[in-house]
Amino acid sequence: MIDLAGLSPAALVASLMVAATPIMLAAIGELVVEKSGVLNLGVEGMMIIGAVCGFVAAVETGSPVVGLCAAIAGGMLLALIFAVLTQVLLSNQVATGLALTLFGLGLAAMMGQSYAGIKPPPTPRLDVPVLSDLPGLGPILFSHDGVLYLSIAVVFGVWLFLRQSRAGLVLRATGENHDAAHALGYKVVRIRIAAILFGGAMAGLGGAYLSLIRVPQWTEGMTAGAGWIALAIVVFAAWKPWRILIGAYLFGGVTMLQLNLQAIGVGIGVAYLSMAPYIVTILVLVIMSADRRRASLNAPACLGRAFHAST
Amino acid sequence: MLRLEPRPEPSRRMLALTPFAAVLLTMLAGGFLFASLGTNPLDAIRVFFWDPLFDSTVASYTRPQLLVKAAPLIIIALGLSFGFRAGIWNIGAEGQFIMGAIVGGSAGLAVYPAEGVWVFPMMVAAGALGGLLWAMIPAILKIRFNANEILVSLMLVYVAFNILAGLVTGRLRDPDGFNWPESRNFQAYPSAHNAELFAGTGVHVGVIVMAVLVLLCHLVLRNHIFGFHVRLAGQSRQAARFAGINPHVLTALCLGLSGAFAGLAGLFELAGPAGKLSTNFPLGYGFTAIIVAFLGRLHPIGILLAGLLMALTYIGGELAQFMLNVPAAAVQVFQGMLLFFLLAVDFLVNYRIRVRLRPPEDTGAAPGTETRGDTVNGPGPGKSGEEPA
Amino acid sequence: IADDKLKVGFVYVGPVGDFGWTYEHDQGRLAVEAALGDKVETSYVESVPEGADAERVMTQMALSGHELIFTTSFGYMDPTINVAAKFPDVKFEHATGYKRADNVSTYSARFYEGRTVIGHIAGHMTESNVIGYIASFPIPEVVRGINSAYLAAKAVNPDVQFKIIWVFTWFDPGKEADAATALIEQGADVIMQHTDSPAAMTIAEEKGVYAFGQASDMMQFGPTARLSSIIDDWAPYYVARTQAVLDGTWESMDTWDGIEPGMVEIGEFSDRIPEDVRASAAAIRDGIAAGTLHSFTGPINRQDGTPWLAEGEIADDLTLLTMDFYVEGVEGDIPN
Amino acid sequence: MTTLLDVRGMTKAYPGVLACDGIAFDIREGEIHALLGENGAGKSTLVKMIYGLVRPDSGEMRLGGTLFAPPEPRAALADGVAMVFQHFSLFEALTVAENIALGMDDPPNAATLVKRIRDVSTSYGLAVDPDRIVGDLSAGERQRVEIVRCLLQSPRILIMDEPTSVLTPQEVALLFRTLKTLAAEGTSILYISHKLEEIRILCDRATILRNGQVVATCIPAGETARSLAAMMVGSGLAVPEKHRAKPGETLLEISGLSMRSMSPFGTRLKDITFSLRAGEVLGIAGVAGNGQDELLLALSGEERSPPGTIMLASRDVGPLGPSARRYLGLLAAPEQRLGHAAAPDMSLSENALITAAVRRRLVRRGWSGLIDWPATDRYAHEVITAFDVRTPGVTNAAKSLSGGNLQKFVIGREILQDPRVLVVNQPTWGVDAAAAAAIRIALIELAEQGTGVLVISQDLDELMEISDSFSVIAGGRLTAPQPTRGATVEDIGLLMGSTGASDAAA
Ligand SMILES: Nc1ncnc2c1ncn2[C@@H]1O[C@H](COP(=O)(O)OP(=O)(O)OP(=O)(O)O)[C@@H](O)[C@H]1O
Ligand SMILES: Nc1ncnc2c1ncn2[C@@H]1O[C@H](COP(=O)(O)OP(=O)(O)OP(=O)(O)O)[C@@H](O)[C@H]1O
Ligand SMILES: [Mg+2]
Ligand SMILES: [Mg+2]
Repeated sequence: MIDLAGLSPAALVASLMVAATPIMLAAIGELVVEKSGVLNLGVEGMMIIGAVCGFVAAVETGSPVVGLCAAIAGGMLLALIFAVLTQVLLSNQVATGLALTLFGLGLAAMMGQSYAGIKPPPTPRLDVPVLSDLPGLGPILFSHDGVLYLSIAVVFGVWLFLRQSRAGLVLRATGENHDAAHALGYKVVRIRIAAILFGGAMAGLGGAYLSLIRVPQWTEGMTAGAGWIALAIVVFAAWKPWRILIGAYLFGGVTMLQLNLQAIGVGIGVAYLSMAPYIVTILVLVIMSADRRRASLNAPACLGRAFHAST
Repeated sequence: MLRLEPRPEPSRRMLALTPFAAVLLTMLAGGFLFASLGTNPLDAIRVFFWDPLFDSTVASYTRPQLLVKAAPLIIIALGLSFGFRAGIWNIGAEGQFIMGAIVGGSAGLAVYPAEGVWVFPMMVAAGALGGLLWAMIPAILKIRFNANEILVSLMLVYVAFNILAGLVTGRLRDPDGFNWPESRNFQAYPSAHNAELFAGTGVHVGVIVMAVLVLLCHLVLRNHIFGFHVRLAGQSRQAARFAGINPHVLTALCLGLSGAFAGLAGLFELAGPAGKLSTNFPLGYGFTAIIVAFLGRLHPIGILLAGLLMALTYIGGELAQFMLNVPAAAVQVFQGMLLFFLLAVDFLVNYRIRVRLRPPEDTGAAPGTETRGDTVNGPGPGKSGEEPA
Repeated sequence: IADDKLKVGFVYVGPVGDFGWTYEHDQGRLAVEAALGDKVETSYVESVPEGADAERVMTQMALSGHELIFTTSFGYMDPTINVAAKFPDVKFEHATGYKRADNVSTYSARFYEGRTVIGHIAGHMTESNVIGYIASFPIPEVVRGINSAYLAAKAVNPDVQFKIIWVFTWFDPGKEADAATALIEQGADVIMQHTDSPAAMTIAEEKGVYAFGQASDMMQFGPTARLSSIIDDWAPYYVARTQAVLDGTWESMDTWDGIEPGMVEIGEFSDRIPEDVRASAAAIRDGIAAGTLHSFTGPINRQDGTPWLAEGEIADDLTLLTMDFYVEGVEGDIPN
Repeated sequence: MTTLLDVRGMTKAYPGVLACDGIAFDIREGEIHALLGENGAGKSTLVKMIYGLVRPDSGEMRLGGTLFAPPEPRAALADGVAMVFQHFSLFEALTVAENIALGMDDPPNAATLVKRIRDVSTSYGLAVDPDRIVGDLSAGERQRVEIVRCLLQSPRILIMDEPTSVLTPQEVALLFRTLKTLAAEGTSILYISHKLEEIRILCDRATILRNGQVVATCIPAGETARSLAAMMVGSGLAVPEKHRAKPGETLLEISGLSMRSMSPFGTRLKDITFSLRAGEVLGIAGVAGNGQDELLLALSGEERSPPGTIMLASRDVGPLGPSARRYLGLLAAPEQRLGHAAAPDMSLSENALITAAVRRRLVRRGWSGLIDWPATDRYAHEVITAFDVRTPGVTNAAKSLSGGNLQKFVIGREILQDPRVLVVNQPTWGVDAAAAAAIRIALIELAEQGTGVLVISQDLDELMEISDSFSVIAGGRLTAPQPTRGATVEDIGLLMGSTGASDAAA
């Protein structure tokens, strides 16, 4: 009755990687932000701004690379608003993040008004003659676009940065105890602003991946909640870069599997299949958090707390 | 050079002045925005802030509609404010709102077409219960497994939405509705209908309940031991434990309360203004209410005012769209600006700006000294301790 | 405010930039402005949620002097009826609903007629015999579309199989793209959709399979993938109804038009369709327009094998309007 | 000896207080210089200015003859000024090596750093393991980390703000040896402490502050603790009179109490057994982090304990929570004033409500649960008056009080509830001499009225002064109580060292 043989793991993996890349980029950015002790709930807003900036710039210049750069700049600009409000004017981070999302969605819609229905210049894909056609590994490893490989490199880079570099150590220390970091002479506010900007850049890039590569078009509201998923994945990953990769691919995988199962005709209720990714996220989270010690050790202790140096 | 200096006490004057300053700044910045779109800025400002309240043709209708639009936001925000003060982060009020509507609505449909004065109260109770139970999921997972409630409650919004989608295409589908994925319309079921109380205003029981809840929450926060415990827990988990507060019970109470309030709002909205369940029922009230809660500085009266201000921008935004041909996106940008300005000027309540001639260095407190504008637990409001009379 | 222009209001469920449903309605609005010039003044509110907000927007429009209001989503049905009751002098036009009043007309399009035409093309063009179908919500209109497309495809290709993914959204480009990808992975080489964004078309173009434009032509999103399209064209209807108000001849009525008056338009056939198929598809289109063909002509059984339409019998509108079953041969269940 | 640091006219005003008012003093090369003063005298503010954390309003400093005005701690560090903070500035989730690297301007690579940490820690006898997570360390170990962090910078001046309040006598002795070695090598040390005996032993000179001004400079070795205290306070000091009342019936009986800690870095309590009689003051000595906090939590009810392990007047209170225990008369005052015993941003009234709600009936009984604010204000006022808490009024926030005053409020809040048993942890930690004396007197008086008082403290002089008997807690185990009379500080110190303090100090 059900033909599970119709599922091709290789194709599934290749497509889930594409589906997961926007969330993965946004999530790795947010991870750095949260590691510095800041909670930015405005990921969705920064993503959609990235999507529209990337699209507009790519269309205007005809170059997808310029588009991606513009997306990064757009995401950073929006993040800068958040940074000024929360780090300089000490506004509440949760509320500011939500407002950022609202603002970003509106601004993106305005910017993109005359760009609906246009096709962006195509982003070239890696197509290694022999390797790309390898059964199984070919489509997974060798036939994607550059940004997808970049996203994996960013995860690796962030891991290396946080673990090995001094700047990464300082960033973690800031998220851990901002008062102590300040007492040791580190510029807490500047470090956090830099982290927030990086988060904005990655969210913007993730958004542009959506509008330029995954669904090459601009339509209002096209991020459709991806930013929220990215936030969830940061917690899911217990603030560890590698787990961001696993979490994003898992989420993308469950989504793609759900759609594939429907196409095969597996008779589970569609509504239940559609909620599967969210329930799986909750379950994994529960299993991970049950070990109180490990989970609590990893969350940045100053997450979401305002810092003001009194003199 | 400018420098922020903490005030010994939150400034009452700024508490009152900052919202006006924010609105003024928004008018200025919004003016530029609308001018760039080719709309007369003065017209735009008038349509946003003046016409919904005073325009001769629409205001008699839009004034009460402000209350109707604000009621669910305020009810949800009131519930959330307890948890937020205690450092319990329910981000999933939207899901609880949906589940309140589902459970309350199902209760009504289960007895359809029975008529009786008991039907609506029963639905209200079921709605609150639905929201409460949905909020107990993150509560129990947090208590039992230490699972982060921000994430769980957020994920449950999507689950609730899918349940709603499943139900309106299935069990709750209106048998007389040509197979459209919608429930029966409660407006056509007199005993279950949350009808308007004053003809032509749209004001329904939910608005009255909202007003009562504002006062009740105010009283509880100020004079009731529960409100005190909530504030204490927000300041310091350890001190709360020392005071004899069981953190698990507090988590359950705060999440349960916010869930029940959200469920209540969902039911009032369903049985009244919305009329029926469909996949279009959720409008993001649960998320907007979070902003309302913070704009209101987690204080019941503040939340009331913030909710009304939000409603004003929605209604003004609609007027601006068809009176001035402003696109919806511009309205959203304008709303976002208002929120930013409100958040931006808020620091003046707790800090004063000092002008210094000598360039100040970024120096400051030792690790032991308190950092102002800071809560002990989690992402938090800077002013959880404040309690304006 | 007091001028003699007729104020016509439009309430939209999505953004005009969605390039689908709302976009086409707004094209209709612009056509009214173009056709009737300074006799009318149009305005619109976009992204209005169905329910209480819609009711408020309509009331505000009525209060501010609009005399004709188009409410362009099924979910506006009850709000429209409620507001119409309060403003007997204002005329309302509600799209896709079934409740009318003295000052409320309803109108809808027989999109399923268009799906018969593109189903016919799809049946011919598929080589894998697998056609992917991205469905939004299990409402009668979508089920009807699946059935009519399937019947037409089956008629020309007995081996054809439909794979259907329900995405439970009208508009989520990412999800629609994922669904298209999954369908292609499952062997579909022709994609049909009943969702509003051009995402599936873009994916089809990229993966080298065929697709059809939905609501608007979508040519620019899939210059090679696009075979044809079903285009909503509300312009003639909107112009006519506005004219009727100007003339004082407006009456409440129910309109369910298809290909014939042009409410459903079949986009230009692509060159990639063989000559003979183009001809047969055109014949079907013209037959439907002429009334000599009907998408649902017996014998047709329901999915479970029970007879629905006898030989030569034509489906009645009520069954079509409430359709909640697949016809024989479609696999899977309608979710509920 | 030549002058290394010369401070002239340092002034710093905070809203409402002149924390430092034209302070002038100097530190010589290789000198251990004490800074003395009551709580709030301005000691911390002064040293923060030297370290570049706080900007002076006016005044100038010269370091080795050249003008010295560090705009930030990095600049001070670069000029050879290092500081160990009153409250640790460590990152709990990071390793010792990472913490140390963070405190260095230009840390070497990981391997070299570990080696240098090992070198410094062996040459000064400061055992630290570079790979351990700081959160796992005891207070004494944490302090060693801070000191090693400073030493790796080869500072010319080392500032220590109340370093010994968390150490055992052995650790103090070790620290003193280290400091003396450093001084002999030419490093100057600026040393802040409220423990006057220590200062007499350790320091070459002392500068005494009162209300932000220098009131005296002296050679501590030539003074008595009393005379030093008198200089600080500006008048004589009351000395607690130990009572000799006969203990009454047994009030609190702990038997076989074993519990695991709820905090990941805590100590497990093992088979704690003792009893406390009416009118008795029982002291529990021990190095920080050996189960004191856990014991207090177990007694206060914040952690429930197994049935039958805690009996209050023959009634099993193990399964009861804090409020129920308070109702029965078992009261507690934890060590951490801000954030545990008191909520920083809440008013003193609200803080009074935290523990007094039950016994003083500040919440209306029955279902209403409404707070009787007038009665609460009255109670807070009563505490302020009875314990001479210096504050403008009951609406002031707890954090606006100085450490000593807040401590008096916290202890007073419990004492005025007329407890049957009172448990206090570190009642005079970081509190100046006058306030500490007041608190000790109040505890003794309480016992004289028939209350059983359990004092957990690391300050052995304090225990000798007020307790009738004492036991030692180490590694979560408690020794059998023995009479204080006849015992010496050295005896207790040896006991602390022998019974397992070794595993904390490893
Ligand atoms: N950041 C600050 N803002 C406002 N006032 C402050 C600040 N830091 C210290 N003060 C005030 O300055 C005065 C001196 O404080 P300081 O910390 O120097 O005292 P201290 O001698 O170190 O006291 P303790 O013995 O309690 O450590 C006190 O009255 C204190 O309230
Ligand atoms: N930002 C601040 N604003 C107002 N007063 C402050 C501030 N920071 C510190 N103080 C006050 O300065 C005084 C001394 O501060 P310090 O950092 O030396 O801690 P402390 O209270 O002395 O701690 P402990 O009593 O534990 O030694 C205290 O009275 C404290 O309340
Ligand atoms: Mg101090
Ligand atoms: Mg002190």
